[in-house]
Amino acid sequence: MDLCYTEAEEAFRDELRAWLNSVLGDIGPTPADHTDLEARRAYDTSWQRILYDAGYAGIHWPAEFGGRGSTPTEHLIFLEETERAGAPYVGVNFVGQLHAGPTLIAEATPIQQSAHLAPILSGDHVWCQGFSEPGSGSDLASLTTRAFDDGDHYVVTGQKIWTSFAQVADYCELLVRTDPDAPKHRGITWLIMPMDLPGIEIRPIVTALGAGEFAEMFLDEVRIPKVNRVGDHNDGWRVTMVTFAFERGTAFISEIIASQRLLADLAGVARKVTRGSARASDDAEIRRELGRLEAELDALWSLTKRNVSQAQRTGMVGPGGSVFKLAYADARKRMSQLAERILGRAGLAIGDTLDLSELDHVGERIYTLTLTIAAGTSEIQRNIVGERLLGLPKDR
Amino acid sequence: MDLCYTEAEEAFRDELRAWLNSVLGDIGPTPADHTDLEARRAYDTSWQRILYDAGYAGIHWPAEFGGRGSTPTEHLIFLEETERAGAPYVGVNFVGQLHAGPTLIAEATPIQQSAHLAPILSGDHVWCQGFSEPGSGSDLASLTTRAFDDGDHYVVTGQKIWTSFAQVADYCELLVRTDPDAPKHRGITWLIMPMDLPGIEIRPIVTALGAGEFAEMFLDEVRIPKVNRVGDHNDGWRVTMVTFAFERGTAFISEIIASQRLLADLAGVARKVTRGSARASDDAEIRRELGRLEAELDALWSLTKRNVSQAQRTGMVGPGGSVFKLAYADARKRMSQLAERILGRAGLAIGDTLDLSELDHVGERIYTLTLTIAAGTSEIQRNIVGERLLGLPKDR
Amino acid sequence: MDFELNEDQEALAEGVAALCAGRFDIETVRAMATDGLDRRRWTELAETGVFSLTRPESDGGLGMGWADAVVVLEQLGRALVPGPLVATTLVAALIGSGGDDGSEIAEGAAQGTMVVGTQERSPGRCYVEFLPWIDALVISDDEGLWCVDAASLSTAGAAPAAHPLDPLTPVTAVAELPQGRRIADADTAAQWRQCGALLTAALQLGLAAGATDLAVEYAKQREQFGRPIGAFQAVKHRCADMITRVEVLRAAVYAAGTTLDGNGVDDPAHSVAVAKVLASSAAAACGKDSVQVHGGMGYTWEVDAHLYLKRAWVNDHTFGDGDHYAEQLAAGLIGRYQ
Amino acid sequence: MDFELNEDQEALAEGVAALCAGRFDIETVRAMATDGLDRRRWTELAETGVFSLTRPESDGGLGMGWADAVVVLEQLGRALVPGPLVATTLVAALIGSGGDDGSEIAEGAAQGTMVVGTQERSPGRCYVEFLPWIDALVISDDEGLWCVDAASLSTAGAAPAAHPLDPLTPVTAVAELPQGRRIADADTAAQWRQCGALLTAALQLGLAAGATDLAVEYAKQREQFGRPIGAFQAVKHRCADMITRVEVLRAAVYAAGTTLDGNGVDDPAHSVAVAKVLASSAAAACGKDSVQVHGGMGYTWEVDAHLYLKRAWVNDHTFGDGDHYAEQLAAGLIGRYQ
Repeated sequence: MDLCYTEAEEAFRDELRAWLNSVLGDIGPTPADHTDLEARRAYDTSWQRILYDAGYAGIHWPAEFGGRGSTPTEHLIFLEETERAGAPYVGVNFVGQLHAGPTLIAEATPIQQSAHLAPILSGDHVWCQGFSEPGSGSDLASLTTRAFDDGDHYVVTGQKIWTSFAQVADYCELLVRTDPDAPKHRGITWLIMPMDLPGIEIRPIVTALGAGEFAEMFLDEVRIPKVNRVGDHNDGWRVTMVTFAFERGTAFISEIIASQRLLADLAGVARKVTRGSARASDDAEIRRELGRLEAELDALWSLTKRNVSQAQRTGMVGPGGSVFKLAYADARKRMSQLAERILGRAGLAIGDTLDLSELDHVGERIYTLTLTIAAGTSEIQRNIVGERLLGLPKDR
Repeated sequence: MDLCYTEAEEAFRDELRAWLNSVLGDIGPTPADHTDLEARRAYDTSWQRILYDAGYAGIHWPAEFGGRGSTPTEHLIFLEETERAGAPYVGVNFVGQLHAGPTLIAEATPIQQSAHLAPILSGDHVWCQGFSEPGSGSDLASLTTRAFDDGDHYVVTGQKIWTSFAQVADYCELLVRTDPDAPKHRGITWLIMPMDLPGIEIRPIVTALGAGEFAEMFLDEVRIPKVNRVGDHNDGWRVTMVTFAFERGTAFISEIIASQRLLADLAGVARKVTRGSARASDDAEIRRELGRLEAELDALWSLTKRNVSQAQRTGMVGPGGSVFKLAYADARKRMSQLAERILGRAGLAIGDTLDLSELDHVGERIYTLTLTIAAGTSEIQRNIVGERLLGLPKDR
Repeated sequence: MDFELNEDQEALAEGVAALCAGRFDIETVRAMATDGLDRRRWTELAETGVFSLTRPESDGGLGMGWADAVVVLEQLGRALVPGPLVATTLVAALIGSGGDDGSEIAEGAAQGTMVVGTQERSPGRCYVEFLPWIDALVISDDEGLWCVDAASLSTAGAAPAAHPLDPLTPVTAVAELPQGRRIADADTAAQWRQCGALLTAALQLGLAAGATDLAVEYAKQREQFGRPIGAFQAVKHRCADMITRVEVLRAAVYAAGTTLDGNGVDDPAHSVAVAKVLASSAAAACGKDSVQVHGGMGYTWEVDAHLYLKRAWVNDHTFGDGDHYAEQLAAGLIGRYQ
Repeated sequence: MDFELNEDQEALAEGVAALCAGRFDIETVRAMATDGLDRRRWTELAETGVFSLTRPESDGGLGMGWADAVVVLEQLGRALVPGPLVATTLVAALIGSGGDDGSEIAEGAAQGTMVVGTQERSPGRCYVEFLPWIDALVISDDEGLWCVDAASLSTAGAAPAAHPLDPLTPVTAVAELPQGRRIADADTAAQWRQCGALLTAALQLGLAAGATDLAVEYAKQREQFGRPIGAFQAVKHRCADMITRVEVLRAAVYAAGTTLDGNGVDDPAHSVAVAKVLASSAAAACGKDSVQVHGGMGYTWEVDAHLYLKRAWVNDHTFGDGDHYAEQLAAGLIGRYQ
């Protein structure tokens, strides 16, 4: 049990820090209009290109596929340092880097790999994800987007939802139903869909925070060549599950560091706000809640290191990811509740807290609603923890 | 919508207060040793006799059965005033007064009624309840205590649990399975079991609070005359449910008043305790939690009045009782948590808080564990509220 | 004692609910986020007596009680009707027609021709609600009530925030509130705050109930894993907790309403504090739970769950927040031992 | 970085778990509630090195780290082993054999011949834990550590409480703590408090884990409505929340252990505060949930759930409670802006 980093790990950190220090000055701020997805694509992919040129792209991808082949601990250091340095987020490159790319590495043919992996790493290709459907939220395997066999093509009709950055993506990792009569996990196929095919219509989704990167995708007889299939016909569910094996406990590292920054800022806000006759920072309830959240975030950072260490030893994380997500969502929601309390009537507008802070504590309050919903609701996470980690019987 | 009491109600209250004032001076304190059940029986039944002689016994029973036939509002006033005056609890008379008696009124034969109702009201007969079994906690209808038909007798074998005051009871309202092949609600029969029959063995249950009034009851070929059956053979489930119709929203009135007294006392304790460098009563977190609990108890008192008003209009309360119980259990548990916090290391023994209070805040902390378990767990209450009040589908 | 709604109150609730369903359907309400307050419909509200309900009969009002007003505000909250409902009701109720300074505004408020906002005075910059929608702003402080022309504030260079937390509650950052002209004394200002807290709690009750209804309906029809999600205990029990909060809050709000009408049993300040404490926690909690029950759809603009939640958040900080009233109740409790 | 247990630590954990299973089975443990501490088994604990683990090698100890101690205490907590485990470990670890005043006690503690309790000095009446079971009481205050003969306190007229909150933690109300003889300086006293908080957090981790295991096992075998209750989401999700608390707490406790050994990454005071804050909320919450999962059985003396909960309650108030450390963390956070 050792939280010290090895000399090699420290060297990696030093080198990375120095490099970040040298390049970040030249990176402009993120596009001011976050609804301008073209601008966001340009910004995010140019950062990806910079990473690529410096050898930091695909930090966790095997070297034979152009990645850096780093250990989970180095991956942790990379994410920690880039976040602390204020480097751009993975943004539009998220699906390519973290989902589609790893899946292609594990399951695609050499021809598919050589066509797609390098452009993902260099930021030339942007991917999106066509998994969720309006009717299949928590029950992903119940998806109904149909693909009919038409010789050397699949002809796909259906509707996808929550497809981030679909508007500016080049490819989509798409799940389709190829056998409606088979048990639901057995009739699904995984396809690479070029986004310029005819029959694809994209409509932005407006969320509780306003317009952003989410979209609905309507597919009307889209003809996808069969050479774009990854894995076997009807074997798409297994292919999808493979991606999860790539999880190294690193999924929330940027979020934890960002949360700690938010909490520290909130402590600063508490010093400026007067509640009743006292400063908020002199209020025992507010102080202790700040302290408890500090403790929880610190523990979650330790838990991340445990999950990463486990991945380093065994190659996988398992239901520890669900444990983390449950605790993280709870802490962040409580933090936004504390922010509401501290801000009081200064928290009545998104993006402006009457000069109390540069950070958007009000927008964060709305954003945290997604933490118990997106990427597996907390209800589903509790089922996973209960059934897979504790071995409790299924309820269905 | 009117919270004022009518003149008649105020007159009833005044008369009751005056009477309580005149009699309570002569009532000694409750028996010091709460494990001495004989002493508790003697104490509780003598109070019942005093009520009976003054015409306050069976406040909510119809006059034709010896009760006072009061309205739900008068019932509320009765419970409020007796609790505020510090009168004895219903204690050993609980089952007779509130469960068995009302069931006999609704379902028993005139002969059964004349044999049992008057002695219940006068405190001559004490009843206990033989419903729960070790294997059937939340799923009461799954009970397995068997009754075989033997001419003019039932022969009963099985085990009951949580039978309060079984050691000192004269009769037991007993549920037995008379048809194991019928659907579980259709093979149950309701019997009056005299507690002096051969074959009844009683073992005290020690709880997390130590020894008290709970017992297990082992029945080994107990011969119960068929004339003791209430309702039809195999119709005992319906008979049992009838009792619930007697609920007038008054179930927790004493508890609410007692809770308010505990909370007020706790506020007093907070003034005596120093935490860190400040008095607990100057600590914003403790103050606000006291305030929030004051609000919740006050609202629960209002909700009680709503439920009682509803019972007065419609004759029944419905799932409002479950709503109340959920909220009440939550408030009381949080109150015991607050007490723990305020007492700190003065809360390390049951029944003695280093002179900070006369009340037993530590014992209460343990007692509150039962509030989400006894008389229908909170899980079951949420099912009831979800299904009966909101109309959500059953999950089984 | 009969703590159920009486026949008149039931009719009142049904009437307001019907009005909302017909004239404040959700499409109409949502349109106001971009188009501003629909003055015509506001006047219709006034014509049915919503704002003159608690105005004394001697001033041309209906002279009804706070218990009745609470029933009305609950329905308006449930329907997400936007605008300064509480302030407009208050000015009509508390400022007489005796020709004093605020009488014209009060008269207009009752009739729906004046829309009136309010703000508690505090030093420095603050957000004022509904500024582009209102004619007059009533500022309350310890010395009394003060009235300011809304137009004068709007033209003082203050622009509404681009992204108000609740899209249906525009807010404008004002550098410093002007003194305004005095329209009522300190006693009336105290009454203003107390009745304001009560009516806000009633709105919160309606929001909590509306968010709960929305979630329950969704839980009945949305299917996952082959059955309605409301069959899963995780969802069912969340809904049960929601309605539990609503019912407890309703008891508190109704009790406070009758208490303000003088039931002779309870202390108005205490009852209002109880109601506002519970409203603060219940409305936002139900809003959040409603979002959660809806899953991904709950985070869309299209589903109303976020509107309930955001309105609840705004109202929590109107007429004193839950912490403020919890502190007040604690002071009473601890004071008994001082 | 490798934050999993190493092989030695795994062996240590298994060894202690096996010892507990064999010599501190629950019947044996429960018997101590009436019969008092079983001194023979306490000595067996000592013989396996539990109390000399962190004692310097130069003093005849094993010279291992706090990270190792944490692993041991977790197992002892999980097995509900009673007695002043933390104080006895601390005295052996922190008081050298150099012939100073406390050295005999420390030596005896390491070998299991002395059982040592502790108490933070505070004015007035206080409860002292384990007084009938111990030989010496170490009092900590800002000036140092002070030692008192336990017998002298027991004979001062103080009788153990008839009903201690935790039946396995006897408590005695002592009118006023004597000064005692000084056995260590202020720095050591500060270390005493810090390491004591850490080891208590480790015990709490074990209690939380034990309460969770008990609940999960029951949820698998207890059937209601025709299936194991663990199949119902209400129960399953409660168990999931329990293990979530345990895993987060474990990360914090292990991190604090390595930090006290000097990992060069984190600040010991901060890490210990984090662990104790989480321990305070997690252990009692898991205890309560374990009672609830067991239903009526959970409220019986016979089922162990209440023992986990009561011990957790006691430990929450040992070496500083959660509020104390939350306040300390907040001071650090707010201080950055001062």
